[in-house]
Amino acid sequence: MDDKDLIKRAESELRDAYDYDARDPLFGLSKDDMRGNKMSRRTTLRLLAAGGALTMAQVLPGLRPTKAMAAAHAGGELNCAWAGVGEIVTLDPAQIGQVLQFQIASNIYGGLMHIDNNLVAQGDLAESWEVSEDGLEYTIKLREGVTFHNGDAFNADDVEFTFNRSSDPEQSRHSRVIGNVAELQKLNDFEVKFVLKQPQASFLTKALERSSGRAMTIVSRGGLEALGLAQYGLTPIGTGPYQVTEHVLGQGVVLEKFADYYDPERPKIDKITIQPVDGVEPLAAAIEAGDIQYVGGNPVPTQLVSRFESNPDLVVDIKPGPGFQSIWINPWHEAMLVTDFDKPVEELKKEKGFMVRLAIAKALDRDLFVQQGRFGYGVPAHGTINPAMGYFFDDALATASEQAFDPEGAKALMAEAGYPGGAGFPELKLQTTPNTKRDGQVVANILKQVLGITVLVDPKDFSIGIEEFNKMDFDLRLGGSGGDYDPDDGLVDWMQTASKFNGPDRDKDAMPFGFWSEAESDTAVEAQSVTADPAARRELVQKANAITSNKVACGFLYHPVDVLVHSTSVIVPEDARIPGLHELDRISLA
Amino acid sequence: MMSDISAQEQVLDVPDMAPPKSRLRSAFARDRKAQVGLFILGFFVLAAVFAPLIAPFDPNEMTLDMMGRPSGEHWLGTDDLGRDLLSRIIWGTQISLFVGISTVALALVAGVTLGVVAGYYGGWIDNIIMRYIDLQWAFPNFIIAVYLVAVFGTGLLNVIVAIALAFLDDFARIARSMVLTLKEEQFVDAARVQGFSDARIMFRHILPNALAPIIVQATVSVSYAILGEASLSFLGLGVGPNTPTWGLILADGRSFISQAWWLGVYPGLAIMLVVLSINFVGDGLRDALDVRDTGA
Amino acid sequence: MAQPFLRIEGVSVHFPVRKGLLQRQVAEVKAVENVSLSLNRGEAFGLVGESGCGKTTLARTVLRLVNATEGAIWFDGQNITELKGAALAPYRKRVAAVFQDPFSSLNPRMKAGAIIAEVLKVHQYSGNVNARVIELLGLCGLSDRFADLYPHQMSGGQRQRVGIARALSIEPDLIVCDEAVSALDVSIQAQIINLLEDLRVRLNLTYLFIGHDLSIVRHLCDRVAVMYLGRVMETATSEELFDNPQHPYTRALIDAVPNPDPLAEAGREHVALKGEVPSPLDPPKGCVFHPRCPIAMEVCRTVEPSLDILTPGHSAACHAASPPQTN
Amino acid sequence: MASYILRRLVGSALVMLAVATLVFFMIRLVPGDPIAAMLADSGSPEAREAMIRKLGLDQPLIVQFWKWFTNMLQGDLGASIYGNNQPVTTIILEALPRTLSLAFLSFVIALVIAIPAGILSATRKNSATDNAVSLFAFLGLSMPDFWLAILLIIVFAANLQWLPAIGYEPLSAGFWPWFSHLILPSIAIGTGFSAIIARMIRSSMLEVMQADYMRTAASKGLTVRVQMLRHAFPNALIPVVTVIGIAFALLISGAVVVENVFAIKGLGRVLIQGIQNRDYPVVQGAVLVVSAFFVLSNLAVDLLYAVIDPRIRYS
Repeated sequence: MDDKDLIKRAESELRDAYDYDARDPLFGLSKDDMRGNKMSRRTTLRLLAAGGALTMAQVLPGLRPTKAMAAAHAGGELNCAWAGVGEIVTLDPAQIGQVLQFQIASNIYGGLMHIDNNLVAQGDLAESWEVSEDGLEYTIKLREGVTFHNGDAFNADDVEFTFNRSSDPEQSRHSRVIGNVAELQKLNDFEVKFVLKQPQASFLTKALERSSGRAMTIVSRGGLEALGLAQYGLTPIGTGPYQVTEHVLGQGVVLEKFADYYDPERPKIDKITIQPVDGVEPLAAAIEAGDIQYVGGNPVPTQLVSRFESNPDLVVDIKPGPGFQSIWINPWHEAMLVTDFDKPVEELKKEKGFMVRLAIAKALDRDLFVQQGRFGYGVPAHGTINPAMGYFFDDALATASEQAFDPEGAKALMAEAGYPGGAGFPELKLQTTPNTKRDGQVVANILKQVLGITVLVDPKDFSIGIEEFNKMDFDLRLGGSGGDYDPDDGLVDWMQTASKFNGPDRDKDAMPFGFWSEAESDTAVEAQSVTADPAARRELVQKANAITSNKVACGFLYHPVDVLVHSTSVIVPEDARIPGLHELDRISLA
Repeated sequence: MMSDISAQEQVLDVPDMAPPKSRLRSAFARDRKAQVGLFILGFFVLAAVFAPLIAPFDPNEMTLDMMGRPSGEHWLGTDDLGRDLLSRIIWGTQISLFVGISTVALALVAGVTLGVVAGYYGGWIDNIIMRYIDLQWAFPNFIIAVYLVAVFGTGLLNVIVAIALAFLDDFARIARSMVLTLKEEQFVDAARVQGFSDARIMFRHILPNALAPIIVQATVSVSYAILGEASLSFLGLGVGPNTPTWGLILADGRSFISQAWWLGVYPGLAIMLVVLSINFVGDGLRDALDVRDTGA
Repeated sequence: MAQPFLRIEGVSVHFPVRKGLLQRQVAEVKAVENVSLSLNRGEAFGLVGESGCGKTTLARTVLRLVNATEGAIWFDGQNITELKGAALAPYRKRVAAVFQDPFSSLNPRMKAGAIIAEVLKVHQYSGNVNARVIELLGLCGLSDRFADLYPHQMSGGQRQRVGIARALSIEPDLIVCDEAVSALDVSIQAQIINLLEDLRVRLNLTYLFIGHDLSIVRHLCDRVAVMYLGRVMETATSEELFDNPQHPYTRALIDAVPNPDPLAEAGREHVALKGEVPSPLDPPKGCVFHPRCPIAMEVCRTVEPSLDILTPGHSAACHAASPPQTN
Repeated sequence: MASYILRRLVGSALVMLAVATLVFFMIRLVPGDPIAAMLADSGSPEAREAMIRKLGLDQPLIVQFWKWFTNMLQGDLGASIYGNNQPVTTIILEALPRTLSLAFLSFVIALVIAIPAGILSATRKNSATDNAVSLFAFLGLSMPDFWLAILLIIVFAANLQWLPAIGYEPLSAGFWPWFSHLILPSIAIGTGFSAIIARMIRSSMLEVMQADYMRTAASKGLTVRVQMLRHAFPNALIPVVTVIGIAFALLISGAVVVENVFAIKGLGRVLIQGIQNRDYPVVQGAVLVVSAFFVLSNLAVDLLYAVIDPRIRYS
């Protein structure tokens, strides 16, 4: 099948997935579609669409690396590096706050559901499930004969225990994830029923998912009791394909094949050592020396990518990354003051503060930035909607947006605002994290070159930076989002007046909103969340996206790419390539 | 009857008791190592002073010639952002030497003042100051500096103050022990009898006589301060990303050195040469001023 | 009788000895114990005794370098033991000192001229400082080239002259000479003694002269006090003391002075003192001198003798002291 | 002697108490909000409240201090704010063998280099060997340890691929895994230290060689080698002992940076990460332990000094 056919098929599948009445609790599916032990592709796509989690990228099978792969066999040992981190602080689902942690935990625990490489939820410890007509009751039949690593048998009590633990904010950070559950009923030892407060299409894919969901990742009662909370965080007991045999903070995690895993086909590799590696050169040295055969954790530093690509012993697999990075511009800063975005752009353009904002955004030479800052690995951004979202991504925005790169226009705006050539403009601080300092320097240089203004890069530890960002105590800040698979992730989390990142700790008397508030885009963002029709939703998404771009909610900078690096001796099958996750139980050694 | 009470008019001529300055000069004239040190140091000082004139490029000017090999245009190559490494190192000399010297100047003034006051007055003042110094003695200097930068935040001034505070106890200790000895000298009694103020006695009479070991300590401390700044910058606790310092150039280059060895080699070499030359000079001073090696 | 120029009245100086973790005071060194003396204006008063007898501490008390534990010192009608800070300045301006060690008493980092000039400047001398420095040096027999010399470029005698010039610079009334010549060669000593004598006459100075060399004290001083273990044993005019010593300790000291005539010296018999000076931490009971005294009696072990006036101007603290013989 | 030891012990304990107090309040001056950092992804106010309550951060500072202080006296240093609240004692006990292994190996390397170098340069004073040793010593003193660390990684790990670039293996995993992970960082730290010891051995050997008993030894017709090794060297070691105290400071300081380069989670890295994360209990614990080591090693050196050198007496 060539690419054209692929895309055609994907488009029709997408249309079909979204073709239902938004008020229909079963999303155009019959009861039969919803029950069973494996959902059809159509059912899962439709569920995803209803949950707001379906994108073009998921419908399209990923591009495979071209290097030849040797034949796989079971057994052997694998050394992994977890990049950009000094230690794996916790593996307790209730406490996990970082992607790089649940990347590992997902291989240790079972959950009721687990997404596959199409980001569609499949039964894990749930053998089959049924949804009531009103979409409020999920009856789940549990897999029998599953044991925990410590030998305890898994049953409905464990589901109940996990649910109670995750519902308690004192014990878990993820109580919000299952906030829509009114009640969990144990029907018998291997059957439970979730009663929801209101229909939730994403219930299976988000709330019950074992890796990113975390709330219903099944923990072991016996294990917690025997080990204590602190030790459980290091060497947890789960029902997953791998068990932790050793974990010393700062030294790494040793995973060994769990012999009694319910799927006899998995895992394939006997022993996996995961070593946290902070620092670029040690990572490169370890990979090139062959000490490390697989890299997980934080994204591989971009300066190494081309070098790894030219290494015949390594496989580098690049996919569009689901995220965006921006220059956040404080509208309450005197020189960039905008107190009200609810005006037509032409009107806004008459305000000095807005002129400066727009000038900064217009001055961002995103191509140069990607080339210099990201060594060519990245995509210029003009909104939160990223190319991984395929269908929703707006190619035209790159030229149509008010904030499209335009050095002359930017200079003119600065001059009009009273700062010709940057003269008289105050020095600004650009807050970054220590890791994004370099990106900040490139941005500062671009702003200096184009606008003649002085921007000082100010790297701050994340703990300080986030505090200042939440308080709206910054001039400019470099930051953004990752793991955005759906328009909601970027728009709802960042681009609404009520967004959770929109200056939650600011002085609310002095600053009625955080970095951004605009009625028209608020309405569009809310509408797209509940709009099922893909074309209509795309229109709303792109409308909101365009408003945030034109009125400069921030200066959008770039979308990252997702890079997987491993040795040619490691075989990563198609079904193990879930963006952002590492299915260690499906990979094998040549 | 003035004649019979007048002294011999002959002035004693004792060559080995020449004034300290010329003693120093003659000691240095014999010390090859110290000469080499002074020469290298002079070279770097000139580079620092004339940085704007001799640096071939703007040290912060980025180009797309990233990680360019050393060439006729860029003698030491370019860094990961396409900036000229030579120019950055030349400008870095300015900052590194400034940090080294101003840190020690600050530590010296504060530490010596504390030490002199403690030693001169004794009693409860001495007790308070020395308990504080003991407390500081309980931490390795570098740990103190790391901690203080964390408290104050990064930046040139903060780094200088943090390192200076970390070094303060060394100067205080040396000054105090010198004062305790010198306090017993009769010229101090003489000064008190003449009604000189305590400040005048401490700083005009006692201190100048206590300078030799303090100068030696100061020299050595400059090198430690330069290394300290480099280490702090390396940990991301340094002067800040907008100022090229050697430690920062190394820290920034750290992620690229296997692709661009020059980023790892030259700034380190600059640090080493300057520290080496300061150590040479310090060693010469130690010999010339006859100060015992404290080892620290 | 006119009020004495300097009156030392029952002065004691004790130094605490601290030990242990809490630095508790465990003992006291009684360096000076209940000493009373008076000096008249224009007089040269000698204070003699072995080293460690407290004479230097007493001198330092007079100079307010140490504080008296008890008692008072009156200078020209004013109690100077109470003065502090700025109130002390007028006293400092009238009292100067010449120290024992000419090597240590001059700041090695300063030229002679600067050393003297500094005093003038601190006391806000109104005239031409440089000229005054030259004048003072000249007064002490040093030519003006000495102003540009560092102490280590001068001989001991020259340095001591600088020290004297410095003392004179404030035009003092009282000069305390603490062993001012003992560190010098004999020939230089004579020069300095002559200088001091000459200056006293010319400038109407009062001297408190501390020394252990009895012959120098006898030559220079009008009156003398003998100290032992912090106490005054005997005081009298020079002539009286040396001709008619009443205290066995004074006699032993005088006896120890070698006769300048070697022949006479050879045939002379010494009354050697037994034992060592006891520790001032724990002075003997009764008369502090009794363990070493050749004529100690039973009473000496228990009762401390008071400093009784034997004849006008001659006092001694000895149970065995006899009234003056009248030949 | 006993009262001297007691006095020093009590004094050290007082210093430690003061350190503890200072550290507790100082870290709270550091700007930054650990809770915000931790909950950045969920951002729910009730989770935040719960977290603050759980960590006791809602109580008055003085109450927090008293709790921490009294627990500390019982050996409980509290728990990390992050993850599953690992006890700080556990974190430190895990880090300690790494730092101590590193310190020990660095020390051995330093001695292996410094002793022959120091003896050689002393016995052949002013020779080419002496000059070479002296130059080496100066270079060792002048080279930033982290720079050396990077160069070592480039040469031995990346290019020659003889040794692992990063990480740590405990001794229980076998000698070679332990040794191969530690050798590069140990060289990075030990080189500067060996320079100091070599200089010290040289100068104290020279001093000892001029002493009377050396002349006696020479007059007895002992060979130069025997003179050096049996008589001069042991006596020359005395001042070197003081360096061991300084060694700890150097090793800890060096370890902070070098552990960072080699991704070894020793005490130094625990401290730096604690500071970066604003993990108050961890920073408090780590600083306390570092300074305890420092104070105690100084104390040990003073006492050792008294044992080695019979001339020194303490009352």
